[in-house]
Amino acid sequence: MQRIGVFVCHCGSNIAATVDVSKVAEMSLMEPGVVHAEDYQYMCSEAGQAKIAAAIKEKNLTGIVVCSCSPRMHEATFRKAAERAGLNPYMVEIANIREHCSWIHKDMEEATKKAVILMRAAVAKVNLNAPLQAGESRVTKRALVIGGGIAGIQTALDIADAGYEVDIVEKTPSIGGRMSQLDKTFPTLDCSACILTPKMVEASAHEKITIYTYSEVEKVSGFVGDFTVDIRKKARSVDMNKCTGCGVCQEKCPSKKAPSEFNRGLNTRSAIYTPFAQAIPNVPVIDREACIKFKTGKCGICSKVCQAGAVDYEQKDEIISEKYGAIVVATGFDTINLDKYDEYAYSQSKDVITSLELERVMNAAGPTHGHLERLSDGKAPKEIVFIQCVGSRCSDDRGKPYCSKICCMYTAKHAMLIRDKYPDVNVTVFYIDVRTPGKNFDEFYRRAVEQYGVNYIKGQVGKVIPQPDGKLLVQGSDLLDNRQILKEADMVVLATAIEPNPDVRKIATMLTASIDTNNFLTEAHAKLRPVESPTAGIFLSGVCQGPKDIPETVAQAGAAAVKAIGLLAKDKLMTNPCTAQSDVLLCNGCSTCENVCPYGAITYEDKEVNDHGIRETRRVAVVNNALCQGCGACTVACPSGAMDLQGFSNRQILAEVDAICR
Amino acid sequence: MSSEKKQAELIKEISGVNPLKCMKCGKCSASCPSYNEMDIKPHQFVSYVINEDIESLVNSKSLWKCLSCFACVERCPRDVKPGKLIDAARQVVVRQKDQNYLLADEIPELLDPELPQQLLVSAFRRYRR
Amino acid sequence: MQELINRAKELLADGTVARVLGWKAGDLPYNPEPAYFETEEDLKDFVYNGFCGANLSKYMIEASKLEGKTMVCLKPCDTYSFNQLIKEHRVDREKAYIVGVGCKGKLDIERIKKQGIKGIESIEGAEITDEADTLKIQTIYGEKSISYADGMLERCHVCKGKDHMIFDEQIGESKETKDAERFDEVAKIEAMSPEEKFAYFRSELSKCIRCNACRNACPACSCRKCVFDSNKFDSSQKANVDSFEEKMFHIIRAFHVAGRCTDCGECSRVCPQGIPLHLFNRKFIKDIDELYGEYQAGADTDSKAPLTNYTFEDAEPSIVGKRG
Amino acid sequence: MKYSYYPGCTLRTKAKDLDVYARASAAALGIELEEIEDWQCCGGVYPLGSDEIATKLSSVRALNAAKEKEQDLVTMCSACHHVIKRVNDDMKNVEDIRTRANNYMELEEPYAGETEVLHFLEVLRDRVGFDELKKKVKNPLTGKKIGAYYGCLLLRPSKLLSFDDPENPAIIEDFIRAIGAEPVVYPYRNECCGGYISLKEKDLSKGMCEKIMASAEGFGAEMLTTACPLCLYNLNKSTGAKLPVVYFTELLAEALGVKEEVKEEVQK
Amino acid sequence: MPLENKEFKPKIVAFCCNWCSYAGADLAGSSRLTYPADVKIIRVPCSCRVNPMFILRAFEKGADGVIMCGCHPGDCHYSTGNYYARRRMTLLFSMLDYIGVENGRTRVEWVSAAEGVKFSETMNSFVEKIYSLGENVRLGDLRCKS
Repeated sequence: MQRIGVFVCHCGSNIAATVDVSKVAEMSLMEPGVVHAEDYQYMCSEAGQAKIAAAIKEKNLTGIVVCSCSPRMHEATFRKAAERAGLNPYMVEIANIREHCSWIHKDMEEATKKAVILMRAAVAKVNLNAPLQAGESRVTKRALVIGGGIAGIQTALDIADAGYEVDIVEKTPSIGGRMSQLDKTFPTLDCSACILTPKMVEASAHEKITIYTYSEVEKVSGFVGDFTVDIRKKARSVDMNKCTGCGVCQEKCPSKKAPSEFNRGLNTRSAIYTPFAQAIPNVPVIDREACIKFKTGKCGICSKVCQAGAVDYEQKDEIISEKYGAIVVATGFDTINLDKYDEYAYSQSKDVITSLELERVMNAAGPTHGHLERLSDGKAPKEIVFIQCVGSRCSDDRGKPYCSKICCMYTAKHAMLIRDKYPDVNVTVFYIDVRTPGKNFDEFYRRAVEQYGVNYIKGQVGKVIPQPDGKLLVQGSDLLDNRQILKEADMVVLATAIEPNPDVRKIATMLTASIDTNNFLTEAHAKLRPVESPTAGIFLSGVCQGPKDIPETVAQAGAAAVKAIGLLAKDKLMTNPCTAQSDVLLCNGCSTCENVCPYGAITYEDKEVNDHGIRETRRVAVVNNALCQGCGACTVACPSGAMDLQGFSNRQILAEVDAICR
Repeated sequence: MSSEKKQAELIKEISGVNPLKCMKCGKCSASCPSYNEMDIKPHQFVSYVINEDIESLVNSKSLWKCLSCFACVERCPRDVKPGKLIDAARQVVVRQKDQNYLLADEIPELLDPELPQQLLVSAFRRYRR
Repeated sequence: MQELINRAKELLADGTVARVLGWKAGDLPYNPEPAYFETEEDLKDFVYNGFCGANLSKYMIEASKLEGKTMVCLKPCDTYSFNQLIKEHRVDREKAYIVGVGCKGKLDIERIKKQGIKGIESIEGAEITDEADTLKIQTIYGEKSISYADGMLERCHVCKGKDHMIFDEQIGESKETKDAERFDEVAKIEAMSPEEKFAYFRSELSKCIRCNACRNACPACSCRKCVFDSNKFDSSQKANVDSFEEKMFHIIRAFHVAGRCTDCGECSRVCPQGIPLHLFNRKFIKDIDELYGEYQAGADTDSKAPLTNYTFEDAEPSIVGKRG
Repeated sequence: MKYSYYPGCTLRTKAKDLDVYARASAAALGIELEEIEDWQCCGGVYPLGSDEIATKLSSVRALNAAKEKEQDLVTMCSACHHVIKRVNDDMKNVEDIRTRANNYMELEEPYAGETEVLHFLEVLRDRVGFDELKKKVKNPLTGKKIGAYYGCLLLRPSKLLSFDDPENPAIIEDFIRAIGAEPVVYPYRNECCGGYISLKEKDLSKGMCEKIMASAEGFGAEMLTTACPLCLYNLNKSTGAKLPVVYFTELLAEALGVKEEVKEEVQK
Repeated sequence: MPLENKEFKPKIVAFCCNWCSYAGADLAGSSRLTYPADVKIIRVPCSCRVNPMFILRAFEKGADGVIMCGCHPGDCHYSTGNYYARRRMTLLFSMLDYIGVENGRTRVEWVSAAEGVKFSETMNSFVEKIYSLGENVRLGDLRCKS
């Protein structure tokens, strides 16, 4: 028989306001095995933990139940407290009477009743708990960063500077990401390339960093400290070691009609290409879909003009398999597809563009060489309208329910840059709210209004109406003046919502990292563990976790790096002892459990058994506790009940069921 | 429940609209082809219902200027459907006794030889009990 | 039958097998029972006729532990079970010499008795060599005759086929017996209203006496120790304490053999209370076929079983309500 | 191809041309349109209150008639299409309306939105196929610059009608191309003409129509085509037929070479 | 909630996966999204840990409804657990339906850690369903209570 102590937390008034905590403590004394019960203001506090320790010692407790917040919050805290008092940490169970009770129920009587039942279930379970010992597993001292934008580069640099090996996997031919496409950055208006390129160069030159561009993560197995990842290095068709980056191949390539990804399809590039001048590595790839040689077998000009003999049409995809201790996801974002927003005439007029396209238009390396002009006729615009919140803050399935966060600031930036460079161009911004929290942000926006005379109108645009003469009639609301506005413009710029890179779904599935309804990766805790995934060993960097601007991204990238370093710095990790175990006498040796184990943790051995006096050799299941992660799939697959899960045993769960249904 | 509150609830029920979803972006008013004819603008309908000022709403000219073209419904980013609120408010009016907006004796003068039946039929449904 | 005995003698004589697993006559003309024969002498008691319905595959679990090979007589449907047991590592293929015996349908004495035939003294027409057309039955009330098909077990009317899935040699001819659709009975129940379904199963299951005959006969139900006998689920035998457990027993038993049950029909054949237990197993088979693609347990020894397999597009559990 | 057909009130009187040309074209394309027996007027506008049942019943009757024949239901008039399609959606997805409507109807088997409602344009696009249609054209209307006028009823609310992109539709343009003419895309083609209020607010709807006409003309349209009798009337009436407005079925009949055969019937 | 059922307080057991729906329930809690107190949650490491025995046992002991929540297909923390759970529960529910137990008493929902709203909505609708079905007489009958 266990000697159980029950500790009921008030959590200030969080629990005590709706649950009669002393009643819960009192009722617990009627449960089998309970020899001690008390309630206290804050069980998780130093004083609360001391109370638990004292009771364990004084009353010789063999198990404790803490009725408090979610075990996801403080299970570890109470386990440690118990351990310090000499109790096996796995003799602790939590009854979640805050998130699952006091916070969602209003009626005190009802909530108290429920809390008592939750307490009973936990007591019933702990009655069947057994002490467990955590095992150890090794840590591979190498990190993987998925995505080579500013988030991935910064994370990799920080980890590498701490002395650990880092690999960056980047899908496109060059690192640099979205930031490389930007012309200027807010709120200081530095040139984006000028601050990004040194970082790119630093990463590529760092002796601890290996960069795999034009590569994708193909398969992930293992667990925290010991992941095995297959990386597909796509055939570049150019030998990285031989190429000198002279660029002649790109000049001579006769196929020049592929849309340039870097310039958002606003102009074209050659079939053999580096995405942009400062690309790292400065080695082109052949776009096999566009290449004449690959399509028809004829051509081969690039190979002929390459003095280094680097062009290799026979090159094949290569799979690299590498082990990592930690993985950082930094897959970034894209703008949403605007097909469902045709009221803005994006698909009908070349002069309606997205803000990211405007970045390219304003950039000296862009399709217009930095001249602000209409893409339809090359004429200089006189009147530009910006529309905010295109697809953001939208509760239907056309757009995204969240605020994209960066648009208010970059629109102010664009407006300011245009007014600065082309003072005779009128700029109007239609906004719903201007959101500029951040250091020097609101000042920046006010400068756009006060110093540069940008015309901000509160109200959304209903329709952009292309006119026969090529102008665009913008029909919008002015909610403050209560009038409908018809404004003739030469160009319309849409502050298009951003969304996580669509590839992140696939990657999250491989990593078994959870993802929210908007495809942003979920944090382990929204406030307290914002750069960690709930899946151990997976860290989050940049917009893959939620919309953010460059300074925030860089800050988060550093934070993710620190978390990864904290993991890599350990030699050994404690493993979860809640693993499966097979009862040798009940095992049929049927292999069903082996078939459902996702970790290959179950093997079969011929073992000598003594079954009530009968000695025989039997084929029985053996669980490798280092590999088992404790999902329990095998326990249900096993018809005889031989396979059970420690910490969540059949009898423990049934005891909870019984306690709840009592 | 006050009668104003009751009517506000009725409008919400008939229209199936939750006015609290509105974020006041003004896209409805930006889309409305009848905007200039309206005294209460489409985006304001929502606050009249929230503030339970149904009296002003049902006496508003806007009720009869709305084309029911659903441009606002289609484009509303918050699924508020101001057009449906207006339809519902109009229903609240015509469901009351002697509140038909279209009177039987004014019909002959409105007719012309090419007028399609459906205009008359729909007007009856829109304007009369 | 003589052909079987001759072959058994040869195999024992040349040392290919150490024993023969077959049948010997029982105390009544219609209840032969499984038996081991180790010498030529023993074989004089060997019988094989239409009443030899038992599925001998399960006996091979124990026989696999014995020294030397065992010759075992398996009907076509028994070979599915044998395959399934190979797949689950419960029998040793090397320890078995499988004689695939032809099948003309197996007889159900309960069914014969139900046709008013009582006081049976002897039965003619049930030998494996017979045409399996008519049964002539001598009773204390005189001779009666019924068609062979009318005396057959339910499972033979929905026979999976007369091919042996695994064998070392084949003896005897088979005759097609299938004249009904396997899932018709299940479909009939599915079409009932919830009230009717419930009433039907309540009346059937209330007959259960928890004698465990079904469990003992079932080749899939071969756990060393049944969960209902162990303390792993706090569910060890509590007969007559809680009648829900009996219902739970049959649902869980069916669930535990789902995807493994070959539909051999032994459960219903051996039930002393005449409960159509195969309707549970067959329901799972029907669901599996419809939801996850046709699957016949025991047709091979290496395919993935439906409950240890999945696809991304699998039906959601809510389909149960939607199918109506 | 056999369909149940719901013509609607106006097609029997003021919009005979929409109906007659449609039937003639359908016959030429091998499509059988079986008119539903004893159909009743749909009411011309979708009931304004989500709590109304009686006003939806005529649509339910038509839908159920098609269901009993196991046919899809084809509509010709935009307003009928709009009303019937939305009522069908109610019957399919709104439990309360379905239950109440079925209680009124007392059908042998309750109706639950089983019928598929197709506008004739959708039949041409999805069942015949515009490529097939093109092959059957005898008199291509080569050189004609035609603006499609969609109006509001066919497109919105797009989630329920799922007819085409509500902001940038293409079905009538594709149709115009299939019959050999040149479509003119202009931004006001999905803006409302104010048809519903043209009885009482003539000036307002006039303003709308003028905008539409001017935009179409500006982009080079020589004529407009529509599927809606209300729009046709309103555009003609309010702008004094600045550009001719015809039903799409008339163009279709002309292209298929069957217009002359039935011309008399229209003028009767 | 139907008023005529005021007397009836159902017992509802929810098996929730530690990685998704349990956290979803936590999020519902911290967002103060209410659902009836009749729901009691049992934490399991994965939906694939839920044995049909647990569900039948709950019914045996008097539960009126049992719901299981797991990660969305494709998002299982252990890669594949919810796929097995999905097949198991589909077959089990089908069997219960087959023996005449009201289908509405069992449910599976996929609720992620981020879906606090969905968690609360799911529980509200499930509880409402159980209220409409009333006391679990049929399985109660199996228990020979009546």
